[in-house]
Amino acid sequence: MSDLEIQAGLAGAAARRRSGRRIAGRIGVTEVLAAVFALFLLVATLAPGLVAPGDPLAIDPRSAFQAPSWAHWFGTDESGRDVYTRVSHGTLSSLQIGVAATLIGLGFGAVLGTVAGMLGSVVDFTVNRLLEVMFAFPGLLLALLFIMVFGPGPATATLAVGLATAPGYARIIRAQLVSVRSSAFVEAATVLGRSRARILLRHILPNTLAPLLVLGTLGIGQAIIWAAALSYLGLGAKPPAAEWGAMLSAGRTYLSTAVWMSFFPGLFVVLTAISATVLGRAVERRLRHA
Amino acid sequence: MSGARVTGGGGTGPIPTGTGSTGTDPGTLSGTVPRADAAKPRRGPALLVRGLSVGFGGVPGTNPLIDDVSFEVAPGECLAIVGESGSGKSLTARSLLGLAGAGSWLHADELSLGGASVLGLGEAGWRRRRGRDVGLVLQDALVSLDPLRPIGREIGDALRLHTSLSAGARARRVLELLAEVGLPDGELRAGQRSGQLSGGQRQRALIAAAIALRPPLLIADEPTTALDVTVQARILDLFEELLRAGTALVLISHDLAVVSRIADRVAVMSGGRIVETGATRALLADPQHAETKRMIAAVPAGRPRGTRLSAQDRPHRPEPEIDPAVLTAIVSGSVPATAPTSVSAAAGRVVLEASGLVKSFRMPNRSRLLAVNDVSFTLDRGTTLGIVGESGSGKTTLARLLLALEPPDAGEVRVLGEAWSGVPERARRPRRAALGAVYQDALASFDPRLTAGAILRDVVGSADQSVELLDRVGLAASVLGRRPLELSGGQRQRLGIARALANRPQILICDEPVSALDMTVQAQVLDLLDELQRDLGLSLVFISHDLGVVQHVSDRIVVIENGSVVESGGTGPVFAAPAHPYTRRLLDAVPRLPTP
Amino acid sequence: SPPAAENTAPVSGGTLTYASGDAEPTCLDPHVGGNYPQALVGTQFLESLVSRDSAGTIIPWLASSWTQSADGLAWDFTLRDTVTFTDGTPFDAAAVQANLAHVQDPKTGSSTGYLAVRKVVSTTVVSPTVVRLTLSEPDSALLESLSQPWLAMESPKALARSQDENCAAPVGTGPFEVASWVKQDAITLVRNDAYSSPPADAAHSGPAYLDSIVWRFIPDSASRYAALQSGAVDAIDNAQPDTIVQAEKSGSIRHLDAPRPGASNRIELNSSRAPFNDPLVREAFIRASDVDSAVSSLFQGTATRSFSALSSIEPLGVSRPDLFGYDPTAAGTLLDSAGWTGRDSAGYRTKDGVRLSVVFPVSTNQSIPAEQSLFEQVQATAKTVGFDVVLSPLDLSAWYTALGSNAYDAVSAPYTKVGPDVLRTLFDSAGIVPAPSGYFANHAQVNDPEVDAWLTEASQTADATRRAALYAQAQNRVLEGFYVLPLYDQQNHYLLSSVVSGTRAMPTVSTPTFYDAWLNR
Amino acid sequence: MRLVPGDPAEAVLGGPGSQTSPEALAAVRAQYGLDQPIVTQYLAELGRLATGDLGRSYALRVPVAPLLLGQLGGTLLLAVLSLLLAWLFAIGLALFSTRAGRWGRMLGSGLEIGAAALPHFWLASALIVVFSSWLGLLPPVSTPGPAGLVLPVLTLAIPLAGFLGQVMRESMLTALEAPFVVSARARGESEAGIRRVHVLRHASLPGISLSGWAFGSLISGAVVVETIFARPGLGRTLLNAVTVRDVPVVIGVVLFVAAAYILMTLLTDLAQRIADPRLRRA
Ligand SMILES: Nc1ncnc2c1ncn2[C@@H]1O[C@H](COP(=O)(O)OP(=O)(O)OP(=O)(O)O)[C@@H](O)[C@H]1O
Ligand SMILES: Nc1ncnc2c1ncn2[C@@H]1O[C@H](COP(=O)(O)OP(=O)(O)OP(=O)(O)O)[C@@H](O)[C@H]1O
Ligand SMILES: [Mg+2]
Ligand SMILES: [Mg+2]
Repeated sequence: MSDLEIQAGLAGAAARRRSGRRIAGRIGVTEVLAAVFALFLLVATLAPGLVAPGDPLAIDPRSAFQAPSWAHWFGTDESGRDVYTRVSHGTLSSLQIGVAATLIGLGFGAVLGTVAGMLGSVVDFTVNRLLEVMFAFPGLLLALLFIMVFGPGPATATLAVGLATAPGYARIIRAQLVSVRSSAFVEAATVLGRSRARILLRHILPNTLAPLLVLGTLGIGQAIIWAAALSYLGLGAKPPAAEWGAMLSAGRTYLSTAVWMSFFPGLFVVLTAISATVLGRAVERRLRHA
Repeated sequence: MSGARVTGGGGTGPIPTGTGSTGTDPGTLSGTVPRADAAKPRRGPALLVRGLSVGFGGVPGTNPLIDDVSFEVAPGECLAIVGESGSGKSLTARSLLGLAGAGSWLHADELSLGGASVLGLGEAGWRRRRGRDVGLVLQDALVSLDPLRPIGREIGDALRLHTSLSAGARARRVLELLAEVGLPDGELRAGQRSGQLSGGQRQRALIAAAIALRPPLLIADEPTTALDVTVQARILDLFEELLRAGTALVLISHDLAVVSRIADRVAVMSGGRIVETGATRALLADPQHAETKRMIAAVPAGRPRGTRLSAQDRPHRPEPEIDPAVLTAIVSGSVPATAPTSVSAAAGRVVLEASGLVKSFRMPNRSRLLAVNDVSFTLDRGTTLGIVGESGSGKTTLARLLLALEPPDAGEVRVLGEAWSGVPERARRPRRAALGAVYQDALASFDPRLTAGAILRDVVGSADQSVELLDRVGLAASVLGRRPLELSGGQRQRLGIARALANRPQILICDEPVSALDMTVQAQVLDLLDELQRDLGLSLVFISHDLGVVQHVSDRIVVIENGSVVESGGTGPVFAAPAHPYTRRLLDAVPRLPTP
Repeated sequence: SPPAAENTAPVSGGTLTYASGDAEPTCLDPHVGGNYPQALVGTQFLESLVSRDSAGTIIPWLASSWTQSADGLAWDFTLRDTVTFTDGTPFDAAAVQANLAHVQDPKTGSSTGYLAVRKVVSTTVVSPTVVRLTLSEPDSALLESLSQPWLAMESPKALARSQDENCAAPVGTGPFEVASWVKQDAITLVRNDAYSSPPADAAHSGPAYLDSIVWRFIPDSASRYAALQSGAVDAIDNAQPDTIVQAEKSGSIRHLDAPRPGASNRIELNSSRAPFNDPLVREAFIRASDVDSAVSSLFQGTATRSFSALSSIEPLGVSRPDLFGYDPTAAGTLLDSAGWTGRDSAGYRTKDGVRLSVVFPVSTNQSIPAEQSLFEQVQATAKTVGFDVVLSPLDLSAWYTALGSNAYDAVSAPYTKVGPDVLRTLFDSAGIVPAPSGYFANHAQVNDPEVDAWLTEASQTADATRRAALYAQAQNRVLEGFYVLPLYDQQNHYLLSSVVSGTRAMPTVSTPTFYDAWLNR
Repeated sequence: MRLVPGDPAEAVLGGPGSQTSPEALAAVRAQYGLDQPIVTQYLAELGRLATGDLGRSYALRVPVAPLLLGQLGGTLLLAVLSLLLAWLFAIGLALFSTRAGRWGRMLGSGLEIGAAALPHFWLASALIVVFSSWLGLLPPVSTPGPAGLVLPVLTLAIPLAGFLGQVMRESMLTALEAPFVVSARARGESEAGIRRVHVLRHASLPGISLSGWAFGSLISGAVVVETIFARPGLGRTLLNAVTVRDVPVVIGVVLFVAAAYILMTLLTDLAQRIADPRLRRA
């Protein structure tokens, strides 16, 4: 089990139950809010200047440690930098880490899972044991190990989180593949005289990989939290980079006198994770009833 | 409608306060049949329903799913409610206990149990009556017992809730109940959980739980549908005993044969209304309403090959012709001598041959299970071979061997005279077109991502041909753009047949093609298969556990028990004079409409 | 600022909980390795031969007096004769001999202490109460070195145990002794009831007031301060500037500001490679850095700007405010004349197509958060002039490696040592040659024979005036050469709950001592 | 494990404000065999591990096995308490949100999704600010009494409760719609009785099977929580060891956690068997 497998399971369960209530198509308030926030993040990623025109690195020692106000929505930090500007501009690097880690996790997971599910039982057995062994180490531990070997930094943190999440993806994909491979419609295709390659390409792979979009959306939230945790522990992105985890870590020093410095970056991590979950479930529901 | 309104009859509504078990004398419950006579002295019917309407959501009173239904049941009487799937039978049953479901509304002019009105009862009031004044056996028997609790507890629940009996006394009563419903070894059974019981045993445990307090009224929703004929017969015996003891019974079923055996009166439901009521025999012999006629016509049991079971044209629903002679035949269960001969007369050449097929599976405890044991038969061109047997007897495994989805451990399958099993898939692939398959679970047999059009185009290559095929199976071209999930059960099965036909096969293997369908749709599909066989000269292997269906469609029949063939031969002779005790047992258990 | 005068008389008893933000020592014996966390806790149970008063004068402690031979090569220390270690072993000349031998034994793995007594070639027991140190060359810093906690005296009997045992519970003569050490959790110190050897500047004599001290490690500064606020601990170190300001306002928490001796905190500019091999560029960088604004905004008045290579508590420090003013215009002119006239697309200066980059590895273990922020501000102000300051936060060993491979242009490394002799460590060209480990101390890579000669002479002369003049000469040369950008004194702030009275920092290396402390709960 | 730049000998001697002498470094290298070729070091390490010897910590100068045994207790206590509390929260939330109306249900599921998205480090800060700095109710660090456990346990339990709560609510809703529940209602069972007798047990099954995962995630969380709340334990030891590249300790922690994880999985299996009789057959 991994956070991801639980998330995926929940998304599936919720979608299944909702279908019975015939409100699958309805878009709830939560989904709208999540989408709005995701839109904000998208703009902040592509054109941060649109949501926050300032320079995230511009210092102004005279206006350091200012509490949130109209001039500085999220307050200012120890060097007088505007926290809102930094959080907005930090979206790119924070999401980059989350997205890249998720892609790495998905990629490795898809390859491992497919290999395990496709090839003979010997390989499957081996890969399965391997995944189980990897699971004996909680994700963050795995990431820490990786960082110890390759040294800290944003790149290794990304890779570490990606690798740490890969077993989760691999197991879901393998399970999906096994169930698709033994499904009635694949047998039906055999009875119709389809070739193995054609069955693989036309039926098995598309049906196996279809959940990847949902998985990725669900996984991104957790990946961002993990990456932020690594930055927080000083093993990921480093200040003055406007990355959320690094900002949080820097802001924690001033926790007792300038709460806003760590509150807002953390809030963005939380909101991102929440909206990823909500949107992931909405996508799952859509796909299931498309 | 002036009736009282009960909202949120299901579990999630507010629970009014003020409970308290009144009027229950534990003393009278300690006997073997504590309330057997308690119901008799009561005046009036055990159940009286007048102008009942039930619906969900929206404005109460609009879009009812149950519309102005009225009936009554006297003590010791059995009323059967029949009707097609979705007509509102189960909803009616649940509404009688105030369990219509979350978000439901209910109107009735009168609704009373044992002469006492239950309209306007609060949740607490309902709780006092449920299980004591009325028992309910749910439709989904296999999952209606908590899999985590011993059945003894489940059965004892009503006693725990409504009496002040001690745990020991309850346990003793549970043992009595188990014995009553025909589950011997009560002490052992009471400790088992539903997962450790067979379907029939579960159904009986469920009935025991419902009658624990001897409620004057028992409502049983499709109590035999999921069961083998042999088990079904035993359950009906149990009901008859209860009726004799004075219990009023509302039996819900779509199976007219079952109904005819035990019901005193029948109410036919359609679209949420009761369209016809009457004494069982009279109603079956002389159906008035079109729906009733259609239902009777759809019964395949005892209907000769080639007889139409369904109406030609669904939208107008003209009444299918019921020749009085045929009706007599149905009712007596014999195949009339005048049965039209099938195309089998023109047949003769063997297209499919199984010889000495053996297949075994390794069980978790390392022993081997012989699923198919030395099965041999031949299928002649243009004929239908029926394969029957109880659940788990190896029918599906046999079908998979025929389709070469699995290699046999021993024996051989030959198709059109050439070796079929034991050759590499590569060699078989070009010849696969000769063999089509129709599955019980049509939905699962389609790639969920593909539309009906894509599914057919995958096989035939062109859109025109797809439309032609659809036409052949009686589907409109409009379904082409839809995914399997968006089709009805009957449409899915037709699409499955269309796909099977696309390769122009000579042989069609059908594994339970109609068991998931309701009677009316089943009739249409059976008619379609019959028609296709006639037009295209198809040879069919027809697998089913439903003897009635097999009897109707087959020229020859193979009966298997535990993987072995116990009897085979022409359908008529086998049904008329079964040689093997197992076949006899199967046939004896099939309920039949009584002779008028 | 020492705690406000107490009106009430000291009370005996109670347990004080101290929370340190420094790393937990790996060994409690400061002879082994030798770092500040060891000094902090060691101060509570170990004592040195001499101490230093707040004016910087060396005062007696375990040694009651000392004499130096005319050639400066032999020192005789007369020891207090009533002192015993907490394991009952008497403190005598043989004990001193054993201690120096322990420090100089390579198997001990001493770093700080080892370097401080490098010139000591032998130790002789003259009498039970007189010990003689023989030096290879005169050492004017010897007394200052011996005052440091890394050369504290331990029981020879205890030193004879295995290193593991001695690391877990070193035995000294101090007011407390180590009762237990649960790794990763806390060290428990209990009172030495037989204590009799306070330094000359202590506030009382006899045993300490506190029954015991629980010495905890709380690396997270926010948790540490919150723990103090909530009363879970009574004293913390490494207090953040903002919390100091808040605490000073609160009234329930007192602030003990005790800058460390030795070098001031400074940015050292690597003069061995471009661009800082050009004095003009070094000066330009210094002029381009707005340190004043940064210090006042980040330290909020808890630190004062330094213009010296030495800590403000070093009497021989030379302060040159004239050299280190913020003047971006002058910086620009300097860069122009140094040939850095081009600008690239990002706005940084270039010369021959090469960007004016300053690689600045920052040790996350050694630089407090406010200091890292200060570097960020220096980065931002220097950018306006055209410097591309590349800050790379590194953990300790990666940081050492970056320095060892000469892959840096600017660096900031603290160096704590009693006395001005630290200048020799930092600016003598001998310090450029990396040790086999890659470690070296002359990060600015000052390679000036005159400076070498002045510092060597200063370290040997017994003439105090001559010594002061030589150190001043050397400091002026280094400061005028713009090799370093002084920032402020090495920060060392303690916050104490108001229930704690009588705590002071030792004037040696500014570690707190709880000998005079008592609790008023 | 020697790809990182930096010399482990520095890790042994390093520390804030330390000054290392070449002699000391040489001594340390010899002591830990770091002067040997890397292959030799690896072989030696493997040889040691094979004989069950976890070696000595570079940085802490103690044998790894007793060190970690000493740290295990604190982490286990934290993990077990957090797991229990998370269970309580999850059951409470699930019960609440399946009983409440539409808004209560939305609130419940919102709380659960939100809780599951809370990073430990942020939650810990928030709890410290509110309960220690503002209200002064609870100490932010471990104390001799149980008070010091409250915040760390809350920090670990809340996000976990978010996950468990969602899973339990899903299975509770499924169970509440199950035919056997309708059957129980038809026998006259009350809503409270239905939850007590039928639903809770079904809802807890997936929760139990998740406990192995939960334990792993608690160990991950312990890295952050033990550091922030200054608690002794494996997580803090691991983080320290990683930052100074104390290889023997890291390997030791990994082995310990793997062992604890396997034990936990076995316990989970056992608990599942006890709770779900369907698993007892075969
Ligand atoms: N809880 C509910 N909410 C909304 N609609 C419902 C609910 N329960 C039943 N219905 C609808 O009421 C109608 C009658 O359903 P019911 O289950 O009574 O049919 P049935 O006659 O028992 O069919 P079957 O033979 O398939 O069991 C159906 O259209 C069904 O979709
Ligand atoms: N792949 C398999 N592995 C192990 N046992 C199997 C497998 N497939 C079928 N069996 C077993 O073989 C026996 C026959 O199964 P089969 O599915 O053929 O029965 P069936 O007659 O089709 O039953 P039903 O009417 O319930 O569909 C059963 O006991 C079943 O459990
Ligand atoms: Mg029904
Ligand atoms: Mg079957």
